[in-house]
Amino acid sequence: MKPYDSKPCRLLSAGELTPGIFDFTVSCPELAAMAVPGQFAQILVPGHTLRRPISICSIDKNSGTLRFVFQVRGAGTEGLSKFREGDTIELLAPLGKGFPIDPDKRTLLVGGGIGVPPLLGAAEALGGNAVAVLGFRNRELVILEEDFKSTGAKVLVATDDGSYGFHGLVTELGAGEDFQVLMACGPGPMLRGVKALAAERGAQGYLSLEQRMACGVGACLGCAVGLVDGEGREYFGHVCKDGPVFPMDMVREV
Amino acid sequence: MKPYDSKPCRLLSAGELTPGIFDFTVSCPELAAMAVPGQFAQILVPGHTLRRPISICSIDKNSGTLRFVFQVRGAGTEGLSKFREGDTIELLAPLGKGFPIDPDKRTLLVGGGIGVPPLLGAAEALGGNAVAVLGFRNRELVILEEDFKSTGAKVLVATDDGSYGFHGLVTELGAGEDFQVLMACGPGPMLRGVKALAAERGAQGYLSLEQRMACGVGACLGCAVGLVDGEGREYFGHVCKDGPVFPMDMVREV
Amino acid sequence: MLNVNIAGVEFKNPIIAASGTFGFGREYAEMYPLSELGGISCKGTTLKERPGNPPPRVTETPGGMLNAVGLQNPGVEHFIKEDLPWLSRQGTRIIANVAGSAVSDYCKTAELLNGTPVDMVELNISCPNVKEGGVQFGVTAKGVEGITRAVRDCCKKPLMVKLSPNVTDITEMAIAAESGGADALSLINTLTGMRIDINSRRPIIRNNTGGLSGPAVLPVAIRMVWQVSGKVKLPIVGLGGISTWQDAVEMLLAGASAVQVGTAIFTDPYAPIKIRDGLQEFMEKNGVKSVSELTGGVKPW
Amino acid sequence: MLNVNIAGVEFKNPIIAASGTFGFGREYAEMYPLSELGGISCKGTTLKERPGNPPPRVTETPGGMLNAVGLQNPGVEHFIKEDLPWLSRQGTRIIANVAGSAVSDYCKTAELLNGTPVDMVELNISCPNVKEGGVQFGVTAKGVEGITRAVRDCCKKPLMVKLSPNVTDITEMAIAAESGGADALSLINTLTGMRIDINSRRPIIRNNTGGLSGPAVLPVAIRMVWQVSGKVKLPIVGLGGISTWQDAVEMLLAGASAVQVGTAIFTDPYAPIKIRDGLQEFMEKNGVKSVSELTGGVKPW
Ligand SMILES: Cc1cc2nc3c(=O)[nH]c(=O)nc-3n(C[C@H](O)[C@H](O)[C@H](O)COP(=O)(O)OP(=O)(O)OC[C@H]3O[C@@H](n4cnc5c(N)ncnc54)[C@H](O)[C@@H]3O)c2cc1C
Ligand SMILES: Cc1cc2nc3c(=O)[nH]c(=O)nc-3n(C[C@H](O)[C@H](O)[C@H](O)COP(=O)(O)OP(=O)(O)OC[C@H]3O[C@@H](n4cnc5c(N)ncnc54)[C@H](O)[C@@H]3O)c2cc1C
Ligand SMILES: Cc1cc2nc3c(=O)[nH]c(=O)nc-3n(C[C@H](O)[C@H](O)[C@H](O)COP(=O)(O)O)c2cc1C
Ligand SMILES: Cc1cc2nc3c(=O)[nH]c(=O)nc-3n(C[C@H](O)[C@H](O)[C@H](O)COP(=O)(O)O)c2cc1C
Ligand code: FES
Ligand code: FES
Repeated sequence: MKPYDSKPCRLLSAGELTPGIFDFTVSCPELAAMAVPGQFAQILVPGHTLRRPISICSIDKNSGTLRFVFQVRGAGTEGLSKFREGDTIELLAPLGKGFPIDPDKRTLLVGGGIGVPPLLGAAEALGGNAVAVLGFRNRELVILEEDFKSTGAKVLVATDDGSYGFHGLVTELGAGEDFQVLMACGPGPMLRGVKALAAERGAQGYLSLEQRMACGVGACLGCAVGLVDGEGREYFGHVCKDGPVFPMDMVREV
Repeated sequence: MKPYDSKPCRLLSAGELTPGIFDFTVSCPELAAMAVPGQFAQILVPGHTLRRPISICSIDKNSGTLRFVFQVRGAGTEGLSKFREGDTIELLAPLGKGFPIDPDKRTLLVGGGIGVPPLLGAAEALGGNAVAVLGFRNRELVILEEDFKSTGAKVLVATDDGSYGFHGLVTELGAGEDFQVLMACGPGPMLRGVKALAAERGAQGYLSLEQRMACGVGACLGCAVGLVDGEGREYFGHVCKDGPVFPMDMVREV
Repeated sequence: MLNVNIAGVEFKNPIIAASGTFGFGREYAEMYPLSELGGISCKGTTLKERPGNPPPRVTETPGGMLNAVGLQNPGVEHFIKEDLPWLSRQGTRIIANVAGSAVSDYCKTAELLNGTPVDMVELNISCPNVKEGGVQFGVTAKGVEGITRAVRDCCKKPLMVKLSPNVTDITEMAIAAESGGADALSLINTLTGMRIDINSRRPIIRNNTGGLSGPAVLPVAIRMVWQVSGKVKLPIVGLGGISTWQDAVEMLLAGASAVQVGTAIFTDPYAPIKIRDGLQEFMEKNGVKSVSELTGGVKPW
Repeated sequence: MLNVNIAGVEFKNPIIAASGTFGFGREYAEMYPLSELGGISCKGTTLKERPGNPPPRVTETPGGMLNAVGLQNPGVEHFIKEDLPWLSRQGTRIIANVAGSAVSDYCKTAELLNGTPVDMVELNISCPNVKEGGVQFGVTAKGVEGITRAVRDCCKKPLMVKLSPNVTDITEMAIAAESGGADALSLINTLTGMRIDINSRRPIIRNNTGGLSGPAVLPVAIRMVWQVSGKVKLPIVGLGGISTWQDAVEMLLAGASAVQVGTAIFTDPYAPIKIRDGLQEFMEKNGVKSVSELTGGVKPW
């Protein structure tokens, strides 16, 4: 079986979670069958030369669907948001290395803003043995809280302005929890914070990174990321193939 | 009042007359108010740098609508055909010089293939004092026959293969009619034929021409056409501004 | 706050219609007053009338278009008599775009413009669509310097030299124009391109090749303006593929003092106005008090 | 009927993956057998390993993209040991794309390839994204001829020289490569371009400038191939912006004997296969018996 493929897929539902954040469910049984949490898809946006990388938010192998939650940031995601239920959407998926799920280990999932969706699939796969700490700028931007809850995970929400949940940083909130593994996705400063937190606790840490991409499969060497190997040698790895999820010790800077 | 303008307009209905030939009715009261038969619109196709020129097929000033009938020829018209009822479509219209309508003069309208639609507006304006001779490749491609009939015009149809109506050329069919003015739109060989016919009868002849366009308003000098002025001096005029309808004696070659 | 000064000429805003895409302004003046624009660069004008190339002269390309109009124009005297009186009442800056086949033509044309209300002369030494459209002067440093100096000597108006992108090193041409006495530079003109009709096997453009313009060329234009702005002191008018206000901001940051908008007008006749409004809003939001604060503001890595 | 012969190398079809867009084939081989392609031009390879440029290395532009990967590659010996054995079993022609900073690097790299299953060497003297990526050899006739001759002397494989479009006169470079002993030419490499993030005021590409590729450049590529094909006898592999089979037919008509497909693969990984199939269907419908009947078939006005 091909480990990934490019296929036209039917968009089963298209909604808007909060203004500018869209929620798509796509029918693609072959691709869903191969997918693991933390992987991503390269989605074709008509009229655009480069596809846009969007993380797989949730995988339903039974119904053969993948869910994507994305935010409009520029012309590409804007074009993507124009798709409607029933439209055909071209996906190259599943791509990259996802989260190494071990349901026996208590796992802290730390997400910030649009970094929250990729963690939902991990929460599902962890089957309850997870604490999800989700941070947003304010109450209006909170997404997926109920979805995380229904995975059985413990869910804590923080907002920057205190308008909902804990007033402060996800790292502060996460510091109060017990965990053996930490998985995080979000903006750079948050990742630096969780890296420190995991190091402090001696927990294994995994960070999901982003970079501008062209091919999405490892052929163009476009999505470079500074890594360090076991011997401390620095080199450029590639987010699309070596990641997007990296053991935090490999990452030179976030 | 502006003689033409670019406006987003609502597409009231979008149908397919025969495979590959589309029929759009667009709501644009200000533009319809200014339009005369034989003029055209520059229609924006998303993702394309150049607009596509499409003739106004029919004008309804009361309901404030314009009708367009176009054939898919390449990527631009293909894109246009994807619009659906209710969509917004950007029109720059009405452009160019239309047919000089004189309802007191018996007028022969000669159309070939996708050259037929622009004549419908002329038939309407001539209020019955017209003979419309419409040529198509075969029966399947016949369009707008009923529309022409309901203008009160006499309608004759020819097909190249004889599968419908007269078996032969529109010029042969037109030669059997009485007329003082001739107006034609269609492929080059047909236009040469009607030019000869009109000359033979001493009738005033008007030809609607096509050329690749950029601006559509006369600014870029892109849509050159070889013309001859009163003194026999040859020069390049412009289809979008000096035409698309030209007195046949001005046209150097068709 | 939008006003800019280029070589002593005050433009009320930095959005100028590009030569050849706006005629002499009459057609678009039917839609909005030309006074909305900072200026207009008129259709390329030669000493004598030119018939232009046979059609087809234009075709679309991915993200852009080709043109080979071939400098069809009624000649400079007609321009001065028939277009300029009207144009000079429209409340916008008038740039005369001058082309020719010999240095003496350029000079004579420029001389005829000396006593007119034209605000600036743009030397078109980069038209790729006529055998003798001036591009022969535009692709060597010696050629650029020579013609710039010659026209400088006979031209009393501020002189802007329009550079061709079809060169190995655009900065050489820019430096040459500066040495020749140019007051400003505009870049880029079109990149030479070609399309072929695969059924007829004929080049789509009757001239075989044409000039590529439109969004497709934006990155090349930004790069060239950036390179040139690092090498000359002259003010630069940047153009090539600008179709949104964001593109215009990019061009200013790359080093331009004003921008021209061409092909985008065909996609949307109101593009220059929308670009102006978008730029103004961007400046207000970001506390940018004058366009010159943007000029050259890029922070290279 | 799709087979073509270029400088003695038989390709089963004229569709070749372009260097740098297809790695060493492994990633796309997960989706379709590489034997579907006429050949693949491997990622630019240098004598020693290169780390490449820091990110961001790619960004989209209207109708295209910029890249400044900076020739990240594991070095030619790694290529020969780790990639070539696998590649040579895939049933497709292998073109090694060779870059370097000094003539001697190019020569040593080519020499190391002499005894290998590589079918052809593509001399990359046109990479605009590293200070010493060879482009210094690619923009003067003397440079092109010199490096071609030097590598010709030490290279036992058919030698294809890949030309840069960032020059005033591409035909000069083509003639120089021919004089230097090239067996074939490939063109075009990328046009240098730039984009700027208007919020951070930083160039989007960390290298400041990058190479423009994709549909946007197609007209420039077609024009250059057409110009070059009129001036040299060498077979030409045409590339730059080909994304549909129609584009490929155009490129062949312009004078190419085969085509390379690059950026289009990012838009659609199956693009090379769709282009091949479309070409075949077009040939069948039009009674074209061999690709060489299309090569140079344009009828200029
Ligand atoms: C592996 C991966 C997974 C991702 N998953 C998601 C997701 O699940 N949901 C979601 O909303 N977004 C996700 N992104 C980010 C998303 O790809 C970008 O927001 C999108 O490509 C921007 O495209 P645009 O044309 O809308 O914006 P542009 O106009 O291209 O850029 C707008 C802004 O987005 C940033 N940006 C552009 N391209 C990328 C990119 N490839 N990665 C990160 N930032 C970028 C730019 O720096 C810029 O500030 C992911 C990115 C990667 C690499
Ligand atoms: C004043 C005017 C009025 C027109 N009215 C109609 C109309 O009412 N209905 C209709 O179906 N078509 C009409 N056309 C033709 C229509 O504009 C073209 O078919 C269309 O622009 C082709 O665009 P494309 O992208 O689909 O095809 P392309 O891929 O661009 O070209 C496909 C074919 O169409 C021809 N073509 C391209 N552009 C033009 C053009 N501007 N004019 C003529 N042929 C062209 C080409 O030679 C080519 O063979 C009119 C053209 C003009 C100039
Ligand atoms: C149809 C057309 C005609 C042009 N004529 C001229 C001209 O006469 N003189 C000139 O200097 N540039 C001419 N140009 C070039 C433009 O002024 C401009 O340099 C180029 O199109 C790039 O800008 P754009 O991408 O915004 O159009 C012409 C361009 C087009 C598209
Ligand atoms: C990401 C990327 C990397 C490239 N790397 C190389 C390279 O290593 N060697 C080379 O000769 N060309 C390289 N190129 C240029 C392409 O081979 C090709 O010449 C160019 O992209 C134009 O073709 P296209 O528009 O089909 O992509 C690269 C292009 C891209 C987009
Ligand atoms: S995007 Fe091409 S290697 Fe990652
Ligand atoms: S299309 Fe511009 S002048 Fe006619």
